[in-house]
Amino acid sequence: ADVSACLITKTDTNPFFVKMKEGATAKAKELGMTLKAYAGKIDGDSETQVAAIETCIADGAKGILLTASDTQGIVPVVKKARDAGILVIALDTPLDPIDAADSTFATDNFLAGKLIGQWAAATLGNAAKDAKVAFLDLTPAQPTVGVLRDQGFMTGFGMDTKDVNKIGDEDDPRIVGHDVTNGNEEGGRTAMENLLQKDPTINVVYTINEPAAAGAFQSLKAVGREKDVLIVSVDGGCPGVKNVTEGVIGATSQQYPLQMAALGMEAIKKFADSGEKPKPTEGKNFFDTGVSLVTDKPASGVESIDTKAGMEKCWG
Amino acid sequence: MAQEPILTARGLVKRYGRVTALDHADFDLYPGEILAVIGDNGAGKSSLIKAISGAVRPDEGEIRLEGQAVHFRSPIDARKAGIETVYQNLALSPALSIADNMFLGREIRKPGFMGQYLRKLDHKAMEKTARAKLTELGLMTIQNINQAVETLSGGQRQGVAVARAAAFGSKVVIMDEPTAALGVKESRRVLELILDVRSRGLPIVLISHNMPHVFEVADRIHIHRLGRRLTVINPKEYTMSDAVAFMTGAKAAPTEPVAA
Amino acid sequence: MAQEPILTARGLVKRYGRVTALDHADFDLYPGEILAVIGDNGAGKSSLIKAISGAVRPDEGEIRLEGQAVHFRSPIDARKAGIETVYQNLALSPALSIADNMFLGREIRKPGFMGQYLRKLDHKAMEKTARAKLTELGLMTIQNINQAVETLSGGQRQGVAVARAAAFGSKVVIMDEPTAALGVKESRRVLELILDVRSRGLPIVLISHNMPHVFEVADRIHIHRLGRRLTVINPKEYTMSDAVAFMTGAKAAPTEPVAA
Amino acid sequence: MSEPTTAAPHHEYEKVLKESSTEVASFDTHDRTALQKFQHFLHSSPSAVSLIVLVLSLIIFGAMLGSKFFSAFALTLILQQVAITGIVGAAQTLVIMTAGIDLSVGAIMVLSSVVMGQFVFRYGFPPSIAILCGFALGALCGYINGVLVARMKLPPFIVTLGMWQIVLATNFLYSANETIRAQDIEATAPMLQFFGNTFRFGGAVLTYGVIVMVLLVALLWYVLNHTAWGRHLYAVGDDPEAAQLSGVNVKRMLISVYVLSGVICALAGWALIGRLGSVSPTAGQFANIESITAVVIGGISLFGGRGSILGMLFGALIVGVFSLGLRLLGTDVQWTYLLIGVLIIAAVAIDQWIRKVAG
Amino acid sequence: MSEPTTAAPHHEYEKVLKESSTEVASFDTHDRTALQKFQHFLHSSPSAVSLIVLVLSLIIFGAMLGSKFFSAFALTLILQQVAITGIVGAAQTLVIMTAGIDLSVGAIMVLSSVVMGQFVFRYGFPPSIAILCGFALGALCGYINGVLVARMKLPPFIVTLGMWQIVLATNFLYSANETIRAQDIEATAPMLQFFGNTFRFGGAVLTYGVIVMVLLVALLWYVLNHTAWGRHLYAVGDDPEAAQLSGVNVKRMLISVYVLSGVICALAGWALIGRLGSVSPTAGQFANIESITAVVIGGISLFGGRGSILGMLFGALIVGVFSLGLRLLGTDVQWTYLLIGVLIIAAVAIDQWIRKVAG
Ligand SMILES: Nc1ncnc2c1ncn2[C@@H]1O[C@H](COP(=O)(O)OP(=O)(O)OP(=O)(O)O)[C@@H](O)[C@H]1O
Ligand SMILES: Nc1ncnc2c1ncn2[C@@H]1O[C@H](COP(=O)(O)OP(=O)(O)OP(=O)(O)O)[C@@H](O)[C@H]1O
Ligand SMILES: [Mg+2]
Ligand SMILES: [Mg+2]
Repeated sequence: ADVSACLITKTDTNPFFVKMKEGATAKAKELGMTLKAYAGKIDGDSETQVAAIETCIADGAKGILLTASDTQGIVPVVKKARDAGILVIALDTPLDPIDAADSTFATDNFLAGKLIGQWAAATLGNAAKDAKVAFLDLTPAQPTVGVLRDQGFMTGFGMDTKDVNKIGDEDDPRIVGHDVTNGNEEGGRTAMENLLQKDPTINVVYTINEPAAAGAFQSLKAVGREKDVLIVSVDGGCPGVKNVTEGVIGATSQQYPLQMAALGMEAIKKFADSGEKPKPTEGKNFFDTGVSLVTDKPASGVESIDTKAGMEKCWG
Repeated sequence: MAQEPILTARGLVKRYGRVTALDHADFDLYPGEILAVIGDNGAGKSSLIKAISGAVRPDEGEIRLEGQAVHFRSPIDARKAGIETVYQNLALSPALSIADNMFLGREIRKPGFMGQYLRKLDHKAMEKTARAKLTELGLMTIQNINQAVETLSGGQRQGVAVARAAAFGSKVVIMDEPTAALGVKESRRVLELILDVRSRGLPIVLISHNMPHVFEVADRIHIHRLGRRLTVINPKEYTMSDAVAFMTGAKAAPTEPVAA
Repeated sequence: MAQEPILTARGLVKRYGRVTALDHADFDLYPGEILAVIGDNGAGKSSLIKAISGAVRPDEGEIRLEGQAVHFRSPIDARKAGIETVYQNLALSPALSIADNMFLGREIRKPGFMGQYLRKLDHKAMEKTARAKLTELGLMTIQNINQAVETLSGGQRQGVAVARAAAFGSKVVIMDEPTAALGVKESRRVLELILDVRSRGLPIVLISHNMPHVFEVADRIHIHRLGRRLTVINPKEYTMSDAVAFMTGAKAAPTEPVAA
Repeated sequence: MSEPTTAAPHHEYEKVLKESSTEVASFDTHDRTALQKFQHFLHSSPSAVSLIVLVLSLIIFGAMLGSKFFSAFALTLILQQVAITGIVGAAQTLVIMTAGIDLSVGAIMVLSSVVMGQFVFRYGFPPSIAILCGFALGALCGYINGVLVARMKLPPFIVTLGMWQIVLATNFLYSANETIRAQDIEATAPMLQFFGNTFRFGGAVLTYGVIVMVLLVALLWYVLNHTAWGRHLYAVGDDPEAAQLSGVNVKRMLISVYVLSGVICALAGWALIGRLGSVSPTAGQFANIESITAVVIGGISLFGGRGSILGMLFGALIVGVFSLGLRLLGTDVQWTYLLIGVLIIAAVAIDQWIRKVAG
Repeated sequence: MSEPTTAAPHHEYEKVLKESSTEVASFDTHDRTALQKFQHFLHSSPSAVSLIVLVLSLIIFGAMLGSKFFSAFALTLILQQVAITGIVGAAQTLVIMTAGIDLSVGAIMVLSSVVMGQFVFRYGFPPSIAILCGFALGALCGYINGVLVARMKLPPFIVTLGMWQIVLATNFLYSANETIRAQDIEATAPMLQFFGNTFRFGGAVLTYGVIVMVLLVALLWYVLNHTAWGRHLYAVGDDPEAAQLSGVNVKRMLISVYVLSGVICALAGWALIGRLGSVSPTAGQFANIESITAVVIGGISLFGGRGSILGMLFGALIVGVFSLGLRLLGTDVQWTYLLIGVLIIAAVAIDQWIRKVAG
């Protein structure tokens, strides 16, 4: 009869997840499914996600789309859901281990970081080896997305990441420091101020997402350095892409949450109809929904799209 | 006496949940007199004066001041109408200074621009007046008018509360057991103060359990029992034994309340 | 009299910040007597009995009970030693029942397994005893021993506090102004209770500002002034005027404290 | 000493007292309306209001959602979902009954669970010892709170606010933000997941965590109502000075309450491992708010000395019922938060109204 | 009525009072030690402790970090970073001085800023009107808090806990989580960013936000100390019943305090737009904790009636100095949280100590 699905996101306050929910809702309507959306209270709130999965089991859902806050911690309850015959698809963030979910539709966050790292290095050219880089990360708890993007950037920029699962153990002299932003403007501004005070010669800023980048830009503007610092970011939301157009952000790695959600919904529909589970992308252990670098200043050796194309695919 | 009462209450009722603290209580206060109110614990004496002074709103009944019906919604209204009260628990703010406490709710502002537009208080003027009032009443020697009230002894606090009422009461001064916790010496001072206030022409309502004190200073005695006025007696016509007998129900009271 | 004092204190000192509440105060209580303690407000009477009953720890000085030096660290210690106190502010827990209050800190447990291992209280037994004590003391008619204390009138509360002290005191009973807020009738009851307790052979310390009451019941009167014992007088040898004069410093006191 | 006969009253007037009437003030005797009787009932049984709200909300959601909600499975699911809140709420109840508040419960819970996990996986302790260490840690944190509150007389709000930050920071520094995976725990130290075990009858699924929560609340109910310690706790919350003077060792009581609170938080930490399977240093961030919400909706006074621990349990269940019910209805999560906010205010407003009217 | 002459005392013994001594209890007159004098000074000036801590921490970090920290630029940067906390802290101070607490300050701030932004961008209001609407909203939220606290006599903690959830949920539902970009605001409604404007002299950079914070605190200091309203606020916090009986309209005072708190939160919301450039519904999540922390470290009593608003400002600055200093030292953020936790407890412990010793 009626196919019902659940979408569980980390929060319902981050535009990224809001768009994901919109995409899923639109697709559900198109396919005639019912969709219930849940979210944690803040990033890192795993218990609410556990409760949400349990609710989906009680609700008799056919499938769950999940962006996990705690990729390891959530595994037992995901297993419970799968045991109850529910298709669990990890969206955006792979579980740990990745095969804990039936399937994963995700951006390669490491690649997203790597792309902006490469672009920044290529844009600076020779100056890259004397660059002063500031890292504006997510939260003190170092969630996996944050780690992947951060360490991806370092890899792309040509820094030694040491333990690739840990932020802050590097000793590359070009790293001015890491600070946390909570992924919003407020945190971005304060973190940027702190790092600028630590070293006023910063000329590259890695940011976890575009709101943090916007905050960092305000801070640079306040000291009159908005023109000579390169800000790179990840997300590809419409305000973010607009900021790339206007030169606030140099380049951003665009993800496709709407697509992730839509693909996920289709997979659930298919599973409900035929019992068939989605297959991962060739050569990867997850279904890659793709990431593209958006910039108006393409750098050689790094594939990118311009902001016009970016605006067409942006999500909020 | 042909004089009209300055303050009257008729048929006051106040219920607290299942307790009826006032049960159609009447009350009359004549100009220039000291009216004592006596009664057992829980008879409703404090409730009566709280109703009269606006601290609680009676459920029924009416209050008249100088013949005009009044409806006090708070002690502020009563104070504006000239009724000053010393409550059983004193009602002082411990952390504020003596001067602040005396002028609470009737602060003096600076003259001119500062006072009118910036509403700046005239601390100096208030301190001066407070010191003058305390000295005038000869009540006690307080070194520093800016001392916080919490640093004063019980007797000194009682003094401040009484002085405040005596200084600002323009029509009626009410005192609820002003000497309950006081020593012999301190009690005597308060009694003298009460007589002092009367000699300035103000009528006073005095609640007390101390019969000798009551018979010493009162012009009339209002006997309260089971939430209502039982009778009013003239202390010159009855003995303390009579009063206590009426108050505790040991003897039937004279039915007709006597006038002052 | 050749008897040894049951409770003595020597050289008690207690300072509160810059105030010296007790300034080398002495104290003696003899078996079976009613000892009244009188003094001005702030003379240090409450501080004295708090020191004796373990409610505050004196900075200096020593206390002896039946000749043994004692160091009470809390009222619990004093109670264990047989000293029961009615404090000026009663010290009852409003939300607990009368029975709970009477047995606070000395609850009765059920016999057998439940009581010993599960530490279950014997509510029945406590209620029974509480009712018996209140009735025995003929103090008042309380309908329901499980009533919360906050629902009682001031006089009833005072009764519960006094009954508790009278019921459990095995060596000494101390009462700090037990009649301050009470009416004529209620005060009389408390005085009768005090005499009652003495007739059971227990000595009592009574703090009061009411001279007639003091002279009525006391065997000896301890006069406290400026933080120390001024003198001890026999009420049969001195008049109230003398006592008040000593207490307020109007007359020099007899230098040698009289024995009981 | 001369034994005097009963002394004569000094004042002549006191002689008349013998004849004094024994009448007492008359109360209104008019029959009470049904509403007033109901109010009186509510007033005399502090957890009745929350129980009624709980039953009503069960009925309403049951009517709206049918068997999806009103099934053994869904109802026991609610129990599972509130188990942690219920256990932490029990700790919070004890502290709030002493007129305090414990903002550090969530942090202590998480740090205890991290210690239990890391002591096994980092240092290779046997699980039973590691669990004991977790409990010891909870007790220690509680002890520090207790000493600061009882001996140094600092306000509980501030002490536990500071403690919260300290413990949480310690948690992140110590754990290095590392989650211990469920699979590893299952393989090495299944004892840590003890409270995750379930037994079922029919559709009902009860975890050991649920059982321990119910047992804990029952035990504390017994202790609060039938032991001296419990009566003393009420007395301390009611008026600490009066309690001290009438023979309660207030400092020791307060310290014991905070220590017990810490121990219960450690228990919650253990149960948390059972619920999540894994040990996650980021868990339990809302345990403070949730436990306080449960206590408040359960009708326990923040001023101390009043209320029943059963009310807390009902309060937690009410939140659980609303959360699950609204989720199953598919409303936006934010509406749930909004409703719980309204519920909190409504709960105290009703409580206040009952107190006022029933007097 | 017969005017009686001064009545004679009934009791014989009262006649002796005329001769009674006027001696007063002797105080210890031994010279006070320097430490005691210092304690007395601290006791008589409530914000002195926090000022001293502030200066000390400036000196220590300055010594460790040199000109990186001890420059006009860095010091004014701290001011910029604490501007929002300082403004919200002013609101919190007023509420806490009435012995309340306002957990909804952060939520009201954010919702106000969202309303200011959305009214321009969604409905096309002129910025000035939109800002007025934001202020009106802040006042409304404060008014609801105030009515619930003052008229329904509900505990402030619970009222504002509920309000917090309600306002925050409303914020997310209304804003649909959409950020308004700084560039758009700059183009359409630069007035919203008013408080982001700066002026500089030398290395020092002051935003209008910093200026308004300082002016606000100065204004409130004047109001609290030199107007009747301020004295009444202290009286209400001290003992509301006594204040009521001695002529303060306590309900009106409480409502006015909560309304003012709401209005100040709206001001903070406006200043927040200035600081962030953009309007972000996810901002201000820590404003509650931060403002309470500033108040507590500033030596303002949670029991009401005591403390100075200047202390709050120093408290906020202390947190700012520590945060920046520790960041510049390169320590893990968690150490900052840990230290602030310790600082909170230490602040009240010192306060308690001073009170105890200075008596
Ligand atoms: N706020 C209140 N709530 C409930 N009951 C109250 C309240 N105030 C007074 N009562 C009750 O009303 C009755 C009358 O109290 P009231 O204080 O007027 O007596 P009183 O004559 O002043 O006694 P006392 O001589 O002890 O001061 C008492 O039974 C008292 O318990
Ligand atoms: N806890 C305290 N803190 C500070 N000062 C105190 C404290 N307790 C008592 N004092 C001071 O000690 C002195 C003696 O107080 P105490 O209560 O012993 O007097 P008292 O003789 O019982 O007076 P009263 O007859 O008014 O009850 C007073 O000056 C009082 O202000
Ligand atoms: Mg009274
Ligand atoms: Mg005393």
